[in-house]
Amino acid sequence: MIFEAILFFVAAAGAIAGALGVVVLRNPFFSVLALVGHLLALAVLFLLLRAEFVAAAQVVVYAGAVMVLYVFVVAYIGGIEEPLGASAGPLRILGPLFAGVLLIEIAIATIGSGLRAVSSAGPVVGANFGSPEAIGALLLQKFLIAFEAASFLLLIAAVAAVVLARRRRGLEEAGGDTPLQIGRRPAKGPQADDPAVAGTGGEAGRSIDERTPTVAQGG
Amino acid sequence: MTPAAVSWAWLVLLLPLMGTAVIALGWKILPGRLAGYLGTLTIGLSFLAGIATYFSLEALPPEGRRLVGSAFTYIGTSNLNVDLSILVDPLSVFMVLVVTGVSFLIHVYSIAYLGSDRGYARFFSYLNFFVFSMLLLVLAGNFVLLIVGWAFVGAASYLLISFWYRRDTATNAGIKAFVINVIGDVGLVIAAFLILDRLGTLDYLGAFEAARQIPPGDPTIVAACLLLLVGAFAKSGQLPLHTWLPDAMEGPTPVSALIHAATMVTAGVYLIARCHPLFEAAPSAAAVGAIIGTLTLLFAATVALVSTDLKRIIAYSTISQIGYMVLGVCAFAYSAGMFHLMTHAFFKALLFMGAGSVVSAIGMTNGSIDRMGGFRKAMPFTFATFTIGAGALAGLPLLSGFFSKDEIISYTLHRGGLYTVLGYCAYLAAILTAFYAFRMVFRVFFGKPVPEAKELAGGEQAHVAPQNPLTGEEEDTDVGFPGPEHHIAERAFGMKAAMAPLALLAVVGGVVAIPGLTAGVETFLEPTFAGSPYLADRPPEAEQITGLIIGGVLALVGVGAAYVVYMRRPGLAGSAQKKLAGVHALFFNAWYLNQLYDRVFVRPGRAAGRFGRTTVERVLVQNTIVGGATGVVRAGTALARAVQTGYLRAYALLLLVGVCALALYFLIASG
Amino acid sequence: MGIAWFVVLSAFIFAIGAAGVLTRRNPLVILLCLELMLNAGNLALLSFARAHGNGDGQVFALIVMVVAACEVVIGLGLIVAMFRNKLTIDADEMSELRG
Amino acid sequence: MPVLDIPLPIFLAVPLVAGMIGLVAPPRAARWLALLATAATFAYVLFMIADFAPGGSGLRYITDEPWIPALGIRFSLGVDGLSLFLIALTAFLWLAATLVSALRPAERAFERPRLFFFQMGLAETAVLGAFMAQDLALFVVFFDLMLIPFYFLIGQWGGRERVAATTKFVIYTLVGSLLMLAAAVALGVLSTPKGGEISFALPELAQRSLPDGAQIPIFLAFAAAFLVKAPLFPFHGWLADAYRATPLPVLVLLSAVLSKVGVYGFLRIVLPIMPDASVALQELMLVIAVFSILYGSILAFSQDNARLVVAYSSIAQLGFIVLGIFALDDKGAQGAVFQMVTHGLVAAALFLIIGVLATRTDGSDSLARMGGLAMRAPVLAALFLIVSLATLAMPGSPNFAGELLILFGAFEDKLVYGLVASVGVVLAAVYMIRVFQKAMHSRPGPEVASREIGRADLAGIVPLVVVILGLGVYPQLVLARTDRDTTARIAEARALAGGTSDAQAAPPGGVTPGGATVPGEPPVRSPSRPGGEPLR
Repeated sequence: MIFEAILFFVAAAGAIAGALGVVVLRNPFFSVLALVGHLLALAVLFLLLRAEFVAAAQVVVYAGAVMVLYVFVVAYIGGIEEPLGASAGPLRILGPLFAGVLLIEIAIATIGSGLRAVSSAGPVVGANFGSPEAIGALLLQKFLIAFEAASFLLLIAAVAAVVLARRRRGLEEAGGDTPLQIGRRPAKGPQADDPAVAGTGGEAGRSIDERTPTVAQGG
Repeated sequence: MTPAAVSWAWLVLLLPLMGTAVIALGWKILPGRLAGYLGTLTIGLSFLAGIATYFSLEALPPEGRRLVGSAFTYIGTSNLNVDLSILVDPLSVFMVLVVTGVSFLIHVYSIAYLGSDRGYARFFSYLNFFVFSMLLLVLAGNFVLLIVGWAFVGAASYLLISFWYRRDTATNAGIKAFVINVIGDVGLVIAAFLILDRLGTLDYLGAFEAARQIPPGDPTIVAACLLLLVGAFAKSGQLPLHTWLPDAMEGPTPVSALIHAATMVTAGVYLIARCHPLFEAAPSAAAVGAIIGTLTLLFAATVALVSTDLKRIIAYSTISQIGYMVLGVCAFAYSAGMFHLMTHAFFKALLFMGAGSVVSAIGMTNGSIDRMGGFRKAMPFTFATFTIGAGALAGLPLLSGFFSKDEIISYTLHRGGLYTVLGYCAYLAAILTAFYAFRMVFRVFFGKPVPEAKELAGGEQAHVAPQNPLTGEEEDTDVGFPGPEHHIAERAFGMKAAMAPLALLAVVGGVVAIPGLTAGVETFLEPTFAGSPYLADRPPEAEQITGLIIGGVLALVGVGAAYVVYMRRPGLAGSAQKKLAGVHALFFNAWYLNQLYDRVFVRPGRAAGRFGRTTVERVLVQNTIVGGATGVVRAGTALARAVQTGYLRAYALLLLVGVCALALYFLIASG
Repeated sequence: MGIAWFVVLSAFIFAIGAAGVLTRRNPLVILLCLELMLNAGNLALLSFARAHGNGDGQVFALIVMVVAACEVVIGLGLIVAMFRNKLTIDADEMSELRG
Repeated sequence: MPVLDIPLPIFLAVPLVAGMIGLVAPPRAARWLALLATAATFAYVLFMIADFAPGGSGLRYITDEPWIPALGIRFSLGVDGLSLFLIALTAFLWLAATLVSALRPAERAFERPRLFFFQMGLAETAVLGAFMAQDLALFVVFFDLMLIPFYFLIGQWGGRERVAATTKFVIYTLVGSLLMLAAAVALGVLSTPKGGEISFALPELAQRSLPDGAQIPIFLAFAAAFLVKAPLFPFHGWLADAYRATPLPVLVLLSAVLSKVGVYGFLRIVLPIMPDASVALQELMLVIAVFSILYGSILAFSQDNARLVVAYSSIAQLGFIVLGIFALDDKGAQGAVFQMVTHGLVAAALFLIIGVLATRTDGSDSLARMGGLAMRAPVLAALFLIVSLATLAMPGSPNFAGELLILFGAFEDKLVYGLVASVGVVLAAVYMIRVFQKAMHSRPGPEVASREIGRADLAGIVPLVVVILGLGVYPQLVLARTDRDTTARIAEARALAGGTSDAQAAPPGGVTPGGATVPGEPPVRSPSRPGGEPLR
């Protein structure tokens, strides 16, 4: 028990530190790294809650794939440093204030509630609890529809990401006043003539776009 | 079976109405002067029908001489039941005869006087309509119909005053007359309600019957009578509602003669006489009427002393003479009042006709006596008739006014108390009357002839460029202005034909009621006033004859004074005017009452209108109510827009606030 | 370890994430903060699943992760598109919804 | 049994259907069709009047079908003495307005004649429906339906600044309508007894009682809707703009007919259903009425625009009508109904004449630019004169009969209000005669072209003037038919107000006030009751 408690406090401290890091660090790149740390700490907490499969998914999908995606985007648009205090006046105070209010409310609700289950460590559960086997059985039997819906959601998200991030020829012609497009106008050769070719014109961001669905589906 | 008198009375009423309709609808196809002849004919027939009514009424026993003829229900609802009914009794027949008789002569006069006017047919349709209205007024069998006739004569008067409608002075005078008459109408309406409320009916006979059951001094009846007096005073030009009558002289002279001298303005006197049971039940109201009548009598006489416009002098003398009548009927001397009403109709119509002849001789429609003089030779006929009229007005012995005026005064003195004082005031006014009556005669017909008089004596008529006599604005002679030949003087036969009978009546009209000899008016009217306790309370003959002698002497004194001032010592008037400049100004401006009303009513009314239009309407209604409503909507949308900042994070904050609030709610709700 | 500890911890993380969403202007960081909030939710879900001794909550958490992944993909796609069209990556610059 | 018993829904549909057919007919045919439909409607109304015996009462030509059974709403129509002459007025004025707009090709209506006459037909159906509805929900429907055609008629064929005017008009009326809708629903729901079926039928609602405290807010909501429509003093913000912008034939209807629907609502709905509130708020309504009389009159004589003079005079006239209604007296209510009819007639005639005048002064309604118009137009002047005198309620005109009854009704219990209102009579004389003088008399202005009235206008105005004259001579034609149904509407409220029936208060003849009041008997009108209390 002591070991569990120590582990909890260490992981909790890590999670909060990571979270604070996300919010406080100016450079988005460091924010992403802080989030990765936070996710790893959370995975530990998941393990403490006997959710082995979810913890594994957390590490592999979130901390691995999704965060890599973030890193690429940060690299693509450049790590714009943003002064922390630059946001509009009232939000700077009201945002944390209400967040704090919410925290206090939830804390009161949790601590003040008479639920015995919450104050205990939870019931004794079998070794199977939280295993891939149990989760798989639930997913494919009890929550089949939710599972299918989720997979459709992923598919749609993938298509949407392609559509969003694709460079649109029509748009460029219609509103050719952005500096980027003006720069691209004098492009020569087959790229400029053939929209399909032009659309796949090489640029750093392009590879990310194409990889997006891969990453997502990998999850 | 309708009694013959009632049938004749309906005919009296309908003939002028038919004349109006025929002339009004056929104005375009009636050739030449046919409209005038037609209008005159209907009034003549109406007069004959009136005579027939008189005889068929006389054929009935005295107690049966109050007949009601009803056509149909006019308004019948709840406790109000008003028929279209006429009351035929000696009083109404007396009025019918005076009205139709004088009207007939004035129609005859008008054919000549307005012969060249472009609104000839219109004039006669108005004039016929006036006669119809006046007959409706006097024949009405209940208060509602009385009010209808009352308003109709007001409207006819308005139309005839503003007959030359492109003259602004005339139309403004018309409006003034109309509005003051409407004030009187409203007084009558309220009075009618009080009568209905207290006496239960608006029919004359029923109401009077009920009034005799009520002990005198009942407050509702007193209030009703005072309101009746408001109506009567507005119509009869008594203080303080007289200001329209002098202005009304803007109308064509026949109109002044008919409406503003002989008939309509005496309607107030008729009303008081008609409602005598009410006034007997409210002696205090009668006293008020008598006092105001006397005040008007004196006031108007003082103004007539100094006025210079010929027609206005006569108008003020009318106001003054009606004061006599009001005094008479309010002193319960009904037959005396009605007798004076009749003789006044004769001599005053005559005076106006003569005045019309004179002003037309100087090529005008109105004129100042300062521009006249020495017309005696040029217009001998007018001179003779005008002098007779002035003599009757002054009350020179044996002329008609002599008997009628002094009968009123002796009755008033006989009533005692307050009335004694009023009677002496009336004597004072008699001197003034005689003075100003002959002031007119001396100023107009004697003295140094003016150029127009010389020309006229030589057979030439004055030719003056058409202009407004008051303002001097240039005019043309098209419709809406006087026609080209308003300077017929006395050359037209029709005018003489109208004036001669009136002159005759003004001389001999008094014979019907000479104290001790005849009592025609009194006997004839007796059935109407049968229930009156004052009927028997008449002054003894000796008193009456004494009164006559005093009155005759006073009249001669007045005339003599005028003779001295204007004939023997012509400078006296001017020097007196200089010495008494203040008094002269007061009298000349008619005691400044016009100016007072202008300050007290007209200007505040206009200011209220401006205030309403600019301030209330703009500030309160448009800005506060309309603007306020739109303002609330605007503020609401502005608030909604302010929330929509477009900043993503602001929306997120709102979301968070909402979540916090919701959580708080659940926290509180759960315990 | 009491479940309450986990729940309170998740509340902490959620509040920090919310504060981040509200205070940061870089949409990328806002997305990161959203991830924080989602993860706080996941933690709470797993805690209650443990308290109930029931696997349903874990399945739910998995689904949340799927949704989070989709959201990231769309969000990042939007950021890239924005970057291409406007070049400014600032949540406060995008206020075309202003009423 | 009536000679001709056409079901009311068919009668009601005639103008609308004619308008619809006109939409697809050739433009020339459309106007004749509209004319035919209005003429047919009017002809049938004449039958109705002929069929209605003097002194009669009660609903007739009843149609009563379930409409929305779930909500207890019925399609219930009927005609009684109260609505008979208002229906006649509507049909008559629609005929006149259609005639004038059909015969004057220069009118703006001919920009889109088919649509114009369709909207006119729709409007007529809506107004007739509102007068005939015997179900509150149906009344509300027709009341709001009226707004739609008038919105288009003003917005499309109106004069300058018509958009702003229409917007103001519509917003004002809509707010009133919404208040009324809410109040109607509340009335239906709150008056439903426990376990009873909800009903909006007017006779049923009059039977049911409202819970305490609900009457006054519901009354106020209805009053607001009706006072806006009329309009009376603080609710007249839309009036000036709308009257300036509305095309003339439509203005005739707006002023003469539409304003009456509001005050009609008081008699039909408010007084019978909410007698307690009517008594409780009687003073408020009287103050509004009297203030409207004075305010409207004072504004009327300071206006330069002839239309606005009549507009503000309408406020004053409607003030008189409301005064008569809320005097809670038989005579007052009778006078109010009669005045509704007569004011409709004179206002219509006045506006038609002002339209003629405006064509003589380059289309200007400004009095300052008129003058001397009578010179070459004696017929026009005569018609204008008659109508002006009728408007100022000169005794002998039908308006006088109405005002006399109203004033008598007001004097009966509320003497002070009556006396103040009497001042309005004098003011009416001032402003009306001023308009007449400024337009017809005086010297002509520089732009005035005095011309005799044309045939098309004569066709519209002369019948109106003839009816005005006829009613002036014989007002009993209307009064005898409206009497019983009108007094029945206010009977309950009057009883609550403590007024006794006048028929009892003064015995016939009034000579011998005798008898004693029967103690304990509710003071409900019963002409047969002997005696009465002594004269008050």
